[in-house]
Amino acid sequence: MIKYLKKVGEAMVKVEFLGPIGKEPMEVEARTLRDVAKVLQKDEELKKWLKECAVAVNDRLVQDLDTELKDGDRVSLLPPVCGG
Amino acid sequence: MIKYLKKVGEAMVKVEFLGPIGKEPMEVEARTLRDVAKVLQKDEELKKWLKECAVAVNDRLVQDLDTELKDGDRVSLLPPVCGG
Amino acid sequence: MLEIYPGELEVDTIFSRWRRWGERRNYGAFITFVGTVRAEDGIEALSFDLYEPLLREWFERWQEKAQERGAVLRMAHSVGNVPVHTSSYMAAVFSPKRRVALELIEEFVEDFKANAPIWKYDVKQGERIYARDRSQRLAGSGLLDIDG
Amino acid sequence: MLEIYPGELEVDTIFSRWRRWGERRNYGAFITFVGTVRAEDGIEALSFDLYEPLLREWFERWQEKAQERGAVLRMAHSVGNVPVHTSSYMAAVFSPKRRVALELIEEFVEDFKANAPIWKYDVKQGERIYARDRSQRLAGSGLLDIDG
Repeated sequence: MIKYLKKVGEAMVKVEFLGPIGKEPMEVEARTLRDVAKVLQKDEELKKWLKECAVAVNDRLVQDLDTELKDGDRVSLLPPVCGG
Repeated sequence: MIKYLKKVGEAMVKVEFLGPIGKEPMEVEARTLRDVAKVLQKDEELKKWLKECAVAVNDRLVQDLDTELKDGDRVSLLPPVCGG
Repeated sequence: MLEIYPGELEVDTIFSRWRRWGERRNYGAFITFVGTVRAEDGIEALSFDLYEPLLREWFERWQEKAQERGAVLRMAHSVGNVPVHTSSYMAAVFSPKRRVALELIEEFVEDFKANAPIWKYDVKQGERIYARDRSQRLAGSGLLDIDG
Repeated sequence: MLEIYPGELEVDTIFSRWRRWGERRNYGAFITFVGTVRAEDGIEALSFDLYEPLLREWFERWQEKAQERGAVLRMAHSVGNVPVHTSSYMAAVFSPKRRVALELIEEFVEDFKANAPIWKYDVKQGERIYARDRSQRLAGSGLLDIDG
């Protein structure tokens, strides 16, 4: 139960892994994207993807680790693309 | 009859007028393209076209007035183009 | 103006529909790009995932750029498996005159390759293999690699 | 690879035939340009004359250039009257990859406009009026104007 209790000032965000990453979405407590990064770094399977993934918050690409997050935000990891 | 008798060294060439010029082909006696030019200059109706026409001899564009001509050569006048 | 289809595109049908749409609107130039799956490296098919919300946003930004130049863009893309010698991608530009159409088709297709959120897989013996080597990183990639 | 038709082009039919031709030959990129007659200046149609021997030579030189880059060109053009909202010109490039195809379609269509021996007329009330203002002089124009 404790994992669903947020710390003060933290938001519960959903992290989703697009395309070939092939991992189920997870819920993460975070104030900013930096907090999300800290959590994902701990996952050995994800580490290799972090180097090459772009990041979108609520379907907008972001480039700042200090991007603030609020409850219900959706963080998406986008691996290298190749359409056509 | 006399116009079909060639002078020594001269060739009988056919001059054709493409696209919008709308003039029947003519036969001209000429050693070089310069001779053709002299004949065509005399035609008031053609004078305005000469300024803007390119010239092909036997379906190859030429850019030299001293291009030599031989019997049966075909000289074509090509007005400005606009395909498509 | 962005169409997404499961499996290979019915190229002739899409082309004809687009063409008739543009003809009635008095566009003088209509350019289409068709991307077809080549038989190479022993693949049976290519396969695609795409992220539709971001793809639509990317496309709409391009549509606005095109409109500023009096032109209109259209695009169709496959999701899932697309067998060799069939097509997975079509793009089109309509414009009053040729110049804008020729410029836009190039800019649009190149940016598509670099920035459209689509992932490609080779299909060999029924297995989907991510085409990492042919893929390009999006802007800001590596942001979360705070360890690196 | 150069097709000449009286009157307007049957665009869908030509497109489909070209597409199937390229598909079987494992080209990954197929770009078409379609030029359609716009309703403007009160014209009923455009009309075209062309000089086929020189047009074929011009086209064959382009075909050789394309071949050096692994690509193939196709083209269709009308002679005679082509009503508004129908098409008079189609060009296509097939190539293994997109880059060459995007470059070639632009170079080919631009050179076509400047150098293909084709003459255009506006058709108004059944009368053919040479489109002198929109036409371009070929290389060496004025050669015979020795008086000027």
